[in-house]
Amino acid sequence: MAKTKEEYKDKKMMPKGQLESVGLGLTGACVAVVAIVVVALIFMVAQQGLTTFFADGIGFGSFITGQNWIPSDGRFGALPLIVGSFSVTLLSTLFTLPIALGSAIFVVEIQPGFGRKIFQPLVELLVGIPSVVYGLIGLTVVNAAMRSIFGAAAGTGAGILSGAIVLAVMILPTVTTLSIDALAAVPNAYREGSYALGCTRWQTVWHVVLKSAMPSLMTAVIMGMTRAFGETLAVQMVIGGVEKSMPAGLLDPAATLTTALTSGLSNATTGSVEYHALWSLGLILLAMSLFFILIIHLIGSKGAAKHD
Amino acid sequence: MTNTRDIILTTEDVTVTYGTHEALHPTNLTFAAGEVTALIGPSGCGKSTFLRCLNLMNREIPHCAVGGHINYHGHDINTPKENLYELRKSIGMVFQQPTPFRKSIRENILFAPKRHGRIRSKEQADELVETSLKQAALWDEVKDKLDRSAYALSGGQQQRLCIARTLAMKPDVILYDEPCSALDPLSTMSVEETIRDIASTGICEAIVTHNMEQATRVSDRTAFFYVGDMVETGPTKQIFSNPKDQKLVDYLTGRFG
Amino acid sequence: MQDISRRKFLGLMGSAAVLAGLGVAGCGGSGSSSDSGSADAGAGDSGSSSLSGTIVCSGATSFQALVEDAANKFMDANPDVSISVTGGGSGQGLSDVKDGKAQIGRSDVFAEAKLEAADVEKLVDNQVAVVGMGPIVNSNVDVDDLSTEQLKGIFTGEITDWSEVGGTAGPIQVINRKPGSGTRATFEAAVLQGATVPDSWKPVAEEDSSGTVVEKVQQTEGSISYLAFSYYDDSKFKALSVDGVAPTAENVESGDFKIWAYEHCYTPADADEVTKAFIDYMLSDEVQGELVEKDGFIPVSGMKVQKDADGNISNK
Amino acid sequence: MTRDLDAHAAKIGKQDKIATGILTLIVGLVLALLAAIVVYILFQGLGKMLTPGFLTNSPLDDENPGISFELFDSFYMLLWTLLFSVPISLGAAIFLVEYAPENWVTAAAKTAIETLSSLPSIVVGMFGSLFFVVVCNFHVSILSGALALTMFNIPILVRTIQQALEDVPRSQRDASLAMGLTRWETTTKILLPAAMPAIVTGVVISAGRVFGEAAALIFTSGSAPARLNFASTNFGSPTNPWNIFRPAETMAVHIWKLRMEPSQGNDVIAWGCAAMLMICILLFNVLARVLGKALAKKMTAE
Repeated sequence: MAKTKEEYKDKKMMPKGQLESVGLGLTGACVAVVAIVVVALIFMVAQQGLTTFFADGIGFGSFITGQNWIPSDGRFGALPLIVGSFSVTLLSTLFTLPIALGSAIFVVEIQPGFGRKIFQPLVELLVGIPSVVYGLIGLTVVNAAMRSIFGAAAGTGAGILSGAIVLAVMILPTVTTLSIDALAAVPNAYREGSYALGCTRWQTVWHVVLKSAMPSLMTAVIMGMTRAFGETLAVQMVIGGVEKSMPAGLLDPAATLTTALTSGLSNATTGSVEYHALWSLGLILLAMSLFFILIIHLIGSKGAAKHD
Repeated sequence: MTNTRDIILTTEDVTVTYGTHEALHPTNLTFAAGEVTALIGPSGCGKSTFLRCLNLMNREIPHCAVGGHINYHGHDINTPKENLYELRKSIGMVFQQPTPFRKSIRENILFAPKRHGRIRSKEQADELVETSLKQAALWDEVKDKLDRSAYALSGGQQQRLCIARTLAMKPDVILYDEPCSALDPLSTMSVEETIRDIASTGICEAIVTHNMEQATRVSDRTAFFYVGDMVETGPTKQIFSNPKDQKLVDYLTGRFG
Repeated sequence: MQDISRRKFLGLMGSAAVLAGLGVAGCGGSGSSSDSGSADAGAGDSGSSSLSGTIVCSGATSFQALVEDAANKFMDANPDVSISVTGGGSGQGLSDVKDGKAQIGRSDVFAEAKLEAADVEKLVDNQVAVVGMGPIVNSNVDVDDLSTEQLKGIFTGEITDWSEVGGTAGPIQVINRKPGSGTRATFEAAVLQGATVPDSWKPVAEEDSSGTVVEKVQQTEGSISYLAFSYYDDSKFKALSVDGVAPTAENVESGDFKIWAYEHCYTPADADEVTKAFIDYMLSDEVQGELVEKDGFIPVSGMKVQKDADGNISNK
Repeated sequence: MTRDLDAHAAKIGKQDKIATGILTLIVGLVLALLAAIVVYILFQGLGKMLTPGFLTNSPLDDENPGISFELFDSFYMLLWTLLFSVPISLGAAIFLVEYAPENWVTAAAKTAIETLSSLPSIVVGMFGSLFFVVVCNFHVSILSGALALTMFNIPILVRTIQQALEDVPRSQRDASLAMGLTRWETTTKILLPAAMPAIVTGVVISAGRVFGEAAALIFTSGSAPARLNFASTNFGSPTNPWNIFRPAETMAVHIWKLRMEPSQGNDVIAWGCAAMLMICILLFNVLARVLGKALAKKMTAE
């Protein structure tokens, strides 16, 4: 068929079909490695974490709802840790949201030049600051501030509120950047349509832009929450680390799933009930990550359905 | 320009479906050496889709299935066994947007021949660059800056570079997918001239266009597509002077399009 | 070189297992590794005339500095020996030595408290130092002495104000250590004497480390915690005497000061040459006479009393 | 009626102004916060950082402990992490953009990467402490740490590279395929060069994140300063800096560790270390942008 075939006797080269298989194989192997490691991770966390319930004889229900985490007494109630994790996550999201959203609106709607070129790179710098450094600042600044504002009621200054404040700063760049992307993705025609009707900029933003960007904004918030939920060392340094019972207020010292893991792993011996119980905490963290992903997918598909 | 020419490509009941939607209904056309065939019709009528069948480019699109037979030199290429890479060496394609690679002009020409193992010496490479660029009528404009970035060229020059690049593969069919729609009138003229010149060397060409003047200027035969149907085909003069189908009449008189 | 190539081989085996997906199954089978310890492989590097090999020593951070100092001196004297002293906590140290991941596991509690009896039998307990610990308070607290009963009251939440123990009125902010910590175990054993802490009461913080304890006590008005003598620092906080006995090494040695514990270096019963040599060095006068005191610990040899794994104290 | 309309117009006009004012204030606050954080770290730590010997002395030095080993370990660990994560991420991203058949395998791979991206780093560290350290028998070592960091880095890199590849115009891909070239050739010779500036920027920025990660390392590469001997030629020795089977302590872990041990002067060292870390990360960010711009410029001017 190819008349050129005789003209150019092909140099020694790998046949194209074979070359393509090599490419597919190489890249496929990379994906496979990632997938296998993830599967191994899930398997291992589940295997170790479920031992608590199947081999060590601790009921799943009492693990989740038990109000006292005192491994030295053999009492494994993870509720204080779960409550700790959720309260710092929700609270920090609450603090961050207005600031992130406000900044995003400013960047996209008011000063795009300044926002994109200067503000966004600067905010992204915040992502790069290591969490131990945030912890260090939290320990010296935030805890001290708590003590001077609330006095003896704040104890050492460590507590849920301190943790939430530090986390709020840490997730601010994530939520801001994603919100900027969400708002920027709203077609300009929507804005022009609104302006053509004589709406002010604020009305346009409030009624048109935010509304149509809602699914992406929600994704931004969930991504921020995912990060807050999994953050470890910064929180550990400022939250007080009291795992034994339920936190009673925002100034109360508490612990999260992640902080209990970090401090517990160095004290537990491999194969002990405590060790398995710590993996169970890891399993809860893993389940929460998967849950967050699920929510993001649901928002995504709902958003897509709406646009159809 | 009669039927004495060699038939290079024939399609028999070629269909294209995306998922469950049939975008192109059974289409039969023939393409001959040294002839330019224009595929015209309103946008979304299936003409580009049809063009992309001819070098099996539709295989690169997920969920896109091509049915029927495509005979190239009398051999059906629409089979899973067909060697895409060999085939595309002989059936070149030029796209709507000029798509030079981020490389020098010389490297743009030599990129594919090198990867196909066709370049064995510097002299041969230089010769290939020169003949291809001359064929695309670009040689005089760029011969002093072959090592400069292709992006330094104007839009029309870039498009002719893409044609030269295709010619360097020594194809016997070249498919153009609206090659001038991103160009200014002057560049368009030069590209059209190039297309005519190439046809005169015996290469078979097909061009998708929505510009009817362009079709009359460059093509020998014309096929009119409408909503996934090839409605009418014939010598270009006849199609424009004596259209038979009412839809074609309406299209030519500007009722839609 | 032999060492690294062997490990590389193991590494490749590991990666191959990952690739084949066998790693998953492999981990399901057993949690512990069967590595015989890298010292043997390292020891094969050169002749047996002088000491050579690798020792991994992980575990408790409370006397990590002491072991590091000793290890550095030991390595200066034996250039072919390398000792890597890592942290991780008592639990990790005991796990590592039990699982063969380390040649020495440091712990500030008896292994009996953390391991199964069967596992304890396979280990040798080398008590390399004694650590005394005592209550410390924020510098502004105007109390200098607490009785054991008062400490018990404070650390079980029955006493909540400084006025109840003779100080100026103000809330007592209790800063505790994490339940698994050896320091806490020692302190509670000596102070609580079996009393349980009610679930309803909790301290204002439970810290992972002595470092954060120092910081928090220094900063928090009305705070109380406890700390090993080696960390005592008058410029940052105030150390209290207990039942009128001052927290000094002499009082610990004489048995008058009750809050103290051994620092243990656990080794496997079949420890190799190098490990044994290093432990001997740890117990030699060079370390016991100098380094131990320099780092704020008490030599075991000076003790007039001894403690067993159940906490019973007897005269030597 | 007209009066009402006027009043309404005035009201919404005012509303618009107030909203703009508040938004400007928020942005000002965020910038002030950022400035405050950076300035505070530098204020606390720069003095110590610039003390002679701090960056060059061993952490085990009695008189004037420095962070030289941590500095070395941080970069060395980063090097290995990038050596592992860049090729894998590149391969995975190419697969997902160029090859990925639309089937459950691809869907599963995407989900796996997504899962990895949302995993808390402590869980990665826990997994590493069992899988790399025990099951693969790499011990607490640079290798285990780098592998844990690789898991942490892969999802970030895959997303960046995927985006960079997708941003290359579709027509470039089609043009190459239409000349009978394979996807592999198209990707390696056309798409990757075109996406290179974005990829380089992404890799360097991700390097900054890896550089500051500590939670995943505590249980995989250890938290004690290794005693390094730069003159050592025995690559199997734990004191040999290049031996990837030795434990290591990065700057980020060192900060965490220093807070745990209350020895005299530790807090000052921690702040000095934090300042150094901060400056490295600032440099990474600047480097990322400069490199990206330079590459892009070089490519278009070629």
